Amino acid sequence: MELRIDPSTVDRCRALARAIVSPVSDFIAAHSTVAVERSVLRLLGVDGVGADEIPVPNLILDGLSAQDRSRGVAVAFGRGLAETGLAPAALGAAIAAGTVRLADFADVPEAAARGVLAPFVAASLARIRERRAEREERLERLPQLPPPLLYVIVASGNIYEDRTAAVAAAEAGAQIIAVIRSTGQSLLDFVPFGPTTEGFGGTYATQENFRIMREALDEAGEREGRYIMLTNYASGLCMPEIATMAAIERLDMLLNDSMYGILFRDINMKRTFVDQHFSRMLNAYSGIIINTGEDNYLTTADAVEQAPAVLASQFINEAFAHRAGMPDRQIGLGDAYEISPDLEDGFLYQVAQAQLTRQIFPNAPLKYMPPTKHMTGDIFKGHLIDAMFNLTSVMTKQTIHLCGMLTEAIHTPFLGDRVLAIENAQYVMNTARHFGDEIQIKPDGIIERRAQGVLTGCDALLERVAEIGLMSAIEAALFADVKRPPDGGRGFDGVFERAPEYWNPFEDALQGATV
Amino acid sequence: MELRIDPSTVDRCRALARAIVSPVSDFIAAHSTVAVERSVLRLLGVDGVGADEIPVPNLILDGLSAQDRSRGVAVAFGRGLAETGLAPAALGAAIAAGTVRLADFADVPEAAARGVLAPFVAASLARIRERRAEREERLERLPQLPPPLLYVIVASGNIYEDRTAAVAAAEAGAQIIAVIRSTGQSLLDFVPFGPTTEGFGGTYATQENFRIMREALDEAGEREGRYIMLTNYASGLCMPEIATMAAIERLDMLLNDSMYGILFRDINMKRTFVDQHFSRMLNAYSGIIINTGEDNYLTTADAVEQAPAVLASQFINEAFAHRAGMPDRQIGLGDAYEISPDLEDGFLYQVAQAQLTRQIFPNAPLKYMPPTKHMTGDIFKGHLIDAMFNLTSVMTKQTIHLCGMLTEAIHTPFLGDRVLAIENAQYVMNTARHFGDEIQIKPDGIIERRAQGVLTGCDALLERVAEIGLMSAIEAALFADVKRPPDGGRGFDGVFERAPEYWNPFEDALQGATV
Amino acid sequence: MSRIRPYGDATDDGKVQLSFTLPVEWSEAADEAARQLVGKMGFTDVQVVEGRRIAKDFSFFVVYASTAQSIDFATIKAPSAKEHAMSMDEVDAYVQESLGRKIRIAGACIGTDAHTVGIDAILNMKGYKGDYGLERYHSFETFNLGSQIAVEDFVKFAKEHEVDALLASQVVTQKGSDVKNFTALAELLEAEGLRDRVVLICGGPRVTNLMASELGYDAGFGRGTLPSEVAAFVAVTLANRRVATH
Amino acid sequence: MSRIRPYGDATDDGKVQLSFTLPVEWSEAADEAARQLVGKMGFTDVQVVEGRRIAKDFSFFVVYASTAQSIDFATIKAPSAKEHAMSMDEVDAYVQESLGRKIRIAGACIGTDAHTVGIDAILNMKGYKGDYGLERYHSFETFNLGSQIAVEDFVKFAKEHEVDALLASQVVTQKGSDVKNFTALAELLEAEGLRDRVVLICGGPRVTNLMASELGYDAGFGRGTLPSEVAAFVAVTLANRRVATH
Ligand code: B12
Ligand code: B12
Ligand SMILES: Cc1ncc(COP(=O)(O)O)c(C=O)c1O
Ligand SMILES: Cc1ncc(COP(=O)(O)O)c(C=O)c1O
Repeated sequence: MELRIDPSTVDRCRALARAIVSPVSDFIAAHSTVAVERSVLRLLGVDGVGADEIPVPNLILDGLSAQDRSRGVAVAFGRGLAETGLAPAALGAAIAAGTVRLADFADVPEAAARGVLAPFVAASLARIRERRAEREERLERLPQLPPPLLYVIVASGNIYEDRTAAVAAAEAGAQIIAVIRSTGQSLLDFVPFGPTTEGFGGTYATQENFRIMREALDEAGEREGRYIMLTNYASGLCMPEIATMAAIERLDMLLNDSMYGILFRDINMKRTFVDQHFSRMLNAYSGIIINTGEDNYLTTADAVEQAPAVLASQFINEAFAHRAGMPDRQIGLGDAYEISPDLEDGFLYQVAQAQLTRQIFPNAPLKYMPPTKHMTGDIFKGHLIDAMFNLTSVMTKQTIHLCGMLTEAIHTPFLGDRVLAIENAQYVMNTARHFGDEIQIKPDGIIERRAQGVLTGCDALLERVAEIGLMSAIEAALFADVKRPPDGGRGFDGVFERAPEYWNPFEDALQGATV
Repeated sequence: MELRIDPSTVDRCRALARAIVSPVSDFIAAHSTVAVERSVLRLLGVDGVGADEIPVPNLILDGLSAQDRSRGVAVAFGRGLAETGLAPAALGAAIAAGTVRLADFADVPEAAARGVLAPFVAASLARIRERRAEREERLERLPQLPPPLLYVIVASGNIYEDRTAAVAAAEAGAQIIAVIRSTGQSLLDFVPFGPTTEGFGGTYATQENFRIMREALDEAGEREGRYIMLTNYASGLCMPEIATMAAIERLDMLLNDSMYGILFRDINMKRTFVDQHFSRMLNAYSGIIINTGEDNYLTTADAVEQAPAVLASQFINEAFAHRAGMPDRQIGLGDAYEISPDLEDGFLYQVAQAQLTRQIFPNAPLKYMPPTKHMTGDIFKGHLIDAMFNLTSVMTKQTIHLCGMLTEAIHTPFLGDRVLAIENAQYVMNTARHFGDEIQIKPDGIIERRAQGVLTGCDALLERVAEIGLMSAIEAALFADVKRPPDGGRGFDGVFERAPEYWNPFEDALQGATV
Repeated sequence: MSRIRPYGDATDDGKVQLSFTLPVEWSEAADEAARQLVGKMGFTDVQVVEGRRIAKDFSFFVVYASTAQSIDFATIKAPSAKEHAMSMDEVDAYVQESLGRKIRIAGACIGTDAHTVGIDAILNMKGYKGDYGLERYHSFETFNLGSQIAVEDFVKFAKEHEVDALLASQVVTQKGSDVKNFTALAELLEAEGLRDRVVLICGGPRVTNLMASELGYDAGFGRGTLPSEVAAFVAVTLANRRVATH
Repeated sequence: MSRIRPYGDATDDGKVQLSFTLPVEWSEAADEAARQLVGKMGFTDVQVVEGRRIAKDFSFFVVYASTAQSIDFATIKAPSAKEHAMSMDEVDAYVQESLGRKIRIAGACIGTDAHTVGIDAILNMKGYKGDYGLERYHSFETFNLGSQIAVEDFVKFAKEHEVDALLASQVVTQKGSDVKNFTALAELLEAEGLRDRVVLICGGPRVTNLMASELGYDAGFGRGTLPSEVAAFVAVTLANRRVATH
């Protein structure tokens, strides 16, 4: 199956996306955020919470002067290490306990700070490389089934029930487990701590939850003879911190979109741009596949109309990811099956879009999201819409396949719902395994013309964005009909200009690192 | 979508089928059966039951001497009419009541008998033509939706509940309603009488039930602005009688297979061949579309292996139907979606078979039967298998589409099941309406090679059958692995040789009749 | 006869389909446990038509059974909030006539709920399923506060802008968060003495008008609501109250 | 803890999915009727997630609710007839050893049931899902009587051919016809004094071993039965009875 699309239009779109991202990258290079700095601390080994359950990295950042902050937390913290002789974790605890104040070490020479940090930085990176090697070893030993990789979510709000659900799903055939975050975690400017037993609509992304789940899935993987991947959400106010935790706990994927927070969570755009960049550098290094969030365009507006915006966003996400050093094989661009089930030939449009994405991004592990918006309490009909989605996915060779739940409109999935969803995908994908290979698309037919139209629309959109610049384009509501001012939205106060002497030891190490 | 198949093989198969049917036709021309004669009586207007609920036509036939029978019941009955001056219905009643005996009229001249019958025969045929014209008028005024025509069954065992169910289904979108017969009616050598309120696994095919349902569906059709078709089962020991009743009550379709009774109900083959012929002449005249029963090959044996037998049976059914004067547009050849849902690429094989049938019989209103054998108590999975069936049907432009029930393995359908089944078909067929037109099948790929293989297999099978003759072939278990001797099976005692002076006024009239 | 019972394929057969997961490894005993469990729920003629292992220590069942329960349909009270059917133009004319001024209306997703698509469908110009949203009505002045609006902020806004009608949306229902938030809003309005001065409406896919009245709301709108249905209700309710212009 | 309750997404939440049709025209009151009906069935937290008109005077509902019922799994008795797992060769060897002769076995679809595929799957050479049928065993002499065999004819055959084991199949279950036919067979064998001389087995998709024993059968086999499971049961049962060769 192959669509005839104009390669020069594709090239032009890619070039436009690069041009769009370029000035934003300059901005990024000149700024940092509290979340980036907190993740530097976490990388160094700082963890835990202080009074009022405030995480130690937050306490440390909150305690920095604006000037210290603008130089990067590393130097100030390094001074403390050099002076106290404590390990990073202990120093963090001491600061949290109020027994030590970083401000007191302002006089320690910068060189000393840098020197004392070096081994911790090296050890931290070595640890990440180790986790990465561990993943590779396991994948070698416990190979996954061929794609589409069945991906399901757990979201009970209790990590222990989530674990039960995840292990059951793995046994039923799931290859990737996502733990959905508790409602609105992306708006928290800190990462909660410890195991969660009471979340709303999901379970907090915490390092302990990551660990509990990783351990359970490793066991399940050994039992099943297949490595089970674990994923969570980065996008939000804590992208780099979650990327850090994920690297350490060997998550395999992360939701990480360069614009999701801006458009769909009203997070400040500058904050998001800076955060996504550092988080993706970490993701790249830790071998984590990112999943972008283009599905959100489709759930909040008309899916037929939004198709060019989805493609444009994929190009932009790709360009940002390349900037952060990600290879194509780690860039899981998103798409979703959200066209109304009542539209005549809607399936044809879906096939067109899915195949278009597949051809334009041949090496990307595409992430295909299920129908959600048009799902209703009619679980029987819902199961069928999911089946057509499953068929489209196998026909167009999507890589990461989020299984749709027949109860999507009702509740976060029950254990039994998840099994039915997996069985749906298994049945459809097996009975139609090579269908995509065995058919050709009619030249100039409905499907091909739709795909060409989407590409043309994307080209036009990117051209406009390139003209006025990405930040202004977002301000002009060119994406998802949502209007966001450059200095509005949450988390803007956490963005700051880098002082000339700004230093982030991890950024330096990661820049140009190849694994 | 088009398969490349060898037209000369198709032509040869068709010629072989004609050759196979030809000697059987000679046999048919030389014989009659009690069922044929009873239907002559019914056509004349004889109806009702006598003692022990025995239908009057049966009482009359049972009372005939072997000699009288061999001449056809018409003459003996005509003699009675001439002598008593009664109308056929009254004469039948009198015979049933024992007040009149046909044997007493042996001396009435044959010419008198023939003479008195002529107006009744003419009136009977006029009535059938009237019902046919009525159908045409209604179809004109209340056009159906385009095919695949959604067909559902009702089978509560109570004609009044069936009526409720049928009307509800029509409103939900059903275009054809089949009333399933009570268990094993095909083995009864009589047609039950009156409305049924207690059947097993279905509701008896009786003329009163036909009438009740026709009336309800005519009303529903007016309400919906679409003519709703009604269908029932002919095949069995009473094929011609049911064809008669169906003509009179304006059924639109009838299950009528030239070999079903033989293979799947152990009905004597000679009986079946003779019966199917006369019943089909009637069907042809009354504008009734027949539905053949190739699905039965697939439910009782492996569906992948049986594919050539299905095609061979379609060719034979076609040849027999042509012999009975049926135009292609009334020959609803059967096929079914019965390949195991666990088979990799099973969907591709189904598409191959369905498209092959479509191309070989371009003018036949193909009847596509749903998955049944592999349906289980897992209604969720069952609903999906039905969805893939629905997709195959719309892709390959099947005409008569029997909607699969998610509860197939559990019970005869509930009212709600039927609606879910219709909605399944509506959703899938609408979302993928023109998918079949928008794709091409890969030359020499899995699908095309499968179709070619089935055709070759069919050719070989027909060749063997032609060699040894159809009756011997059935005796040698060449069809459905079932072995039936020519003089074995039920209803053989109801087959008899025609005397030289045999006369069937309807046969004469129908022969060569064009409507 | 207004007593009704589920209908499978015959009047009063009481047929119901069930499915559930039991936390036991599958075995014939698990099937039997499912059968007995459904029996304990009061069903008869219990058929475990599917029972199978879905994972270690979990089995899934599909069951058909008959219930002897019935409902006297005549006794069901579920007054509809949708009975004042009017088109946009009719509403505009009606409001002009009966109130002679614009109705001030504010909507929000309250609590932590961020599902704005539903309330937007009611308020935004574009509307829902071809039915224009309240912003397009001449007779309404609308304020769409958006998502995750604390109940306190919503009430404060209502006070400051002297709104006539409040539209609160809740889509997330987990752990009863919808009921909690709706209740908090109603109570705060009461406490602030505002309750009687506004038309208070809730909505969301799990909302029913009955539930709304139990929570002290004037109306509740569920799945598939059209903007004009809400507009008509607000207009008629306000007209009936003949509230003097503030 | 052996008390179990349905599991939705948390231990003991008791979540069950239901669907059914009510014979009323859809309205908000119909949704409410569905809610109350499920409440009367003893469920709590009843959510009518789908309710709609499916035809004149009929509405369809999907409901999620919690049950407070639970089952003490430890008390469930459902002895399996499938515990004597043996392969074909093992059965043959076992029979040779323990009985020293062929077992004579007759199977039939009794009553008006014509669904032979199931009993054929057990008896025919070819077998089921790669497991050979009893005809292929050296240790069995099998008689497959086919479909629609009257109970009287089946018993007569058993007597005349001195069979050791009878396999009765019932696939149609409407109006309890399966139970009726199975019962008739068991009673006739009893009346004829044959019951103790044969191994009496029933099977079909709705059959359970428990139901079989309640009907006075030695075993019952349900959906998915493999021929070797039946063969092993017959062999072991006969060996245990140490019936003298006729
Ligand atoms: C789109 C969507 C999202 C989008 C929302 C985007 C947005 N800006 O609204 C995003 C991706 C952001 C999202 C996030 C989440 N979601 Co969400 N989401 C959905 C989804 C797919 C569709 C909802 C929708 O837009 N429906 C279409 C609208 C038009 O319908 P509606 O809301 O029912 O509105 C109509 C009526 O109800 C009524 N109405 C609604 N409100 C009001 C108010 C008034 C006053 C009136 C008169 C009428 C009215 O009128 C509308 C038109 O008829 C549903 C699943 C589904 N298919 O329903 C899940 C769903 C609602 N989400 C769910 C969850 C759990 C979440 C998250 C918590 C997940 C997580 N852990 O991150 C987050 C939480 C966000 C938050 N803080 O609230 C669950 C809720 C489970 C439950 N019952 O509690 C659902 C059911 C999915 C699931 N099965 O898990 N979600
Ligand atoms: C194929 C089929 C037919 C074929 C049967 C062909 C044949 N020669 O067998 C035909 C088309 C003829 C047919 C006809 C009818 N059928 Co039918 N049929 C089916 C179908 C689709 C599959 C059954 C099957 O073959 N299953 C595969 C076999 C391998 O499974 P199984 O029977 O369960 O057997 C296994 C076990 O149960 C066990 N087993 C079975 N018997 C025995 C016996 C012993 C001793 C042992 C140890 C084990 C054992 O071992 C087997 C292997 O594991 C089912 C629906 C379905 N999907 O189940 C409907 C179904 C069984 N049929 C049904 C009906 C109503 C009929 C008719 C009455 C319809 C009618 N009015 O004409 C007729 C009646 C025929 C009659 N007199 O009995 C209903 C029964 C409803 C009910 N619960 O009462 C069903 C469920 C369909 C439906 N939803 O309406 N049918
Ligand atoms: C890219 C991306 N990140 C994060 C999230 C979820 O984060 P939250 O719901 O916490 O905002 C989503 C949800 O759809 C997403 O698409
Ligand atoms: C062609 C044909 N006729 C008749 C029937 C049913 O008749 P009965 O079940 O009464 O034998 C079928 C059932 O599948 C059939 O395929």
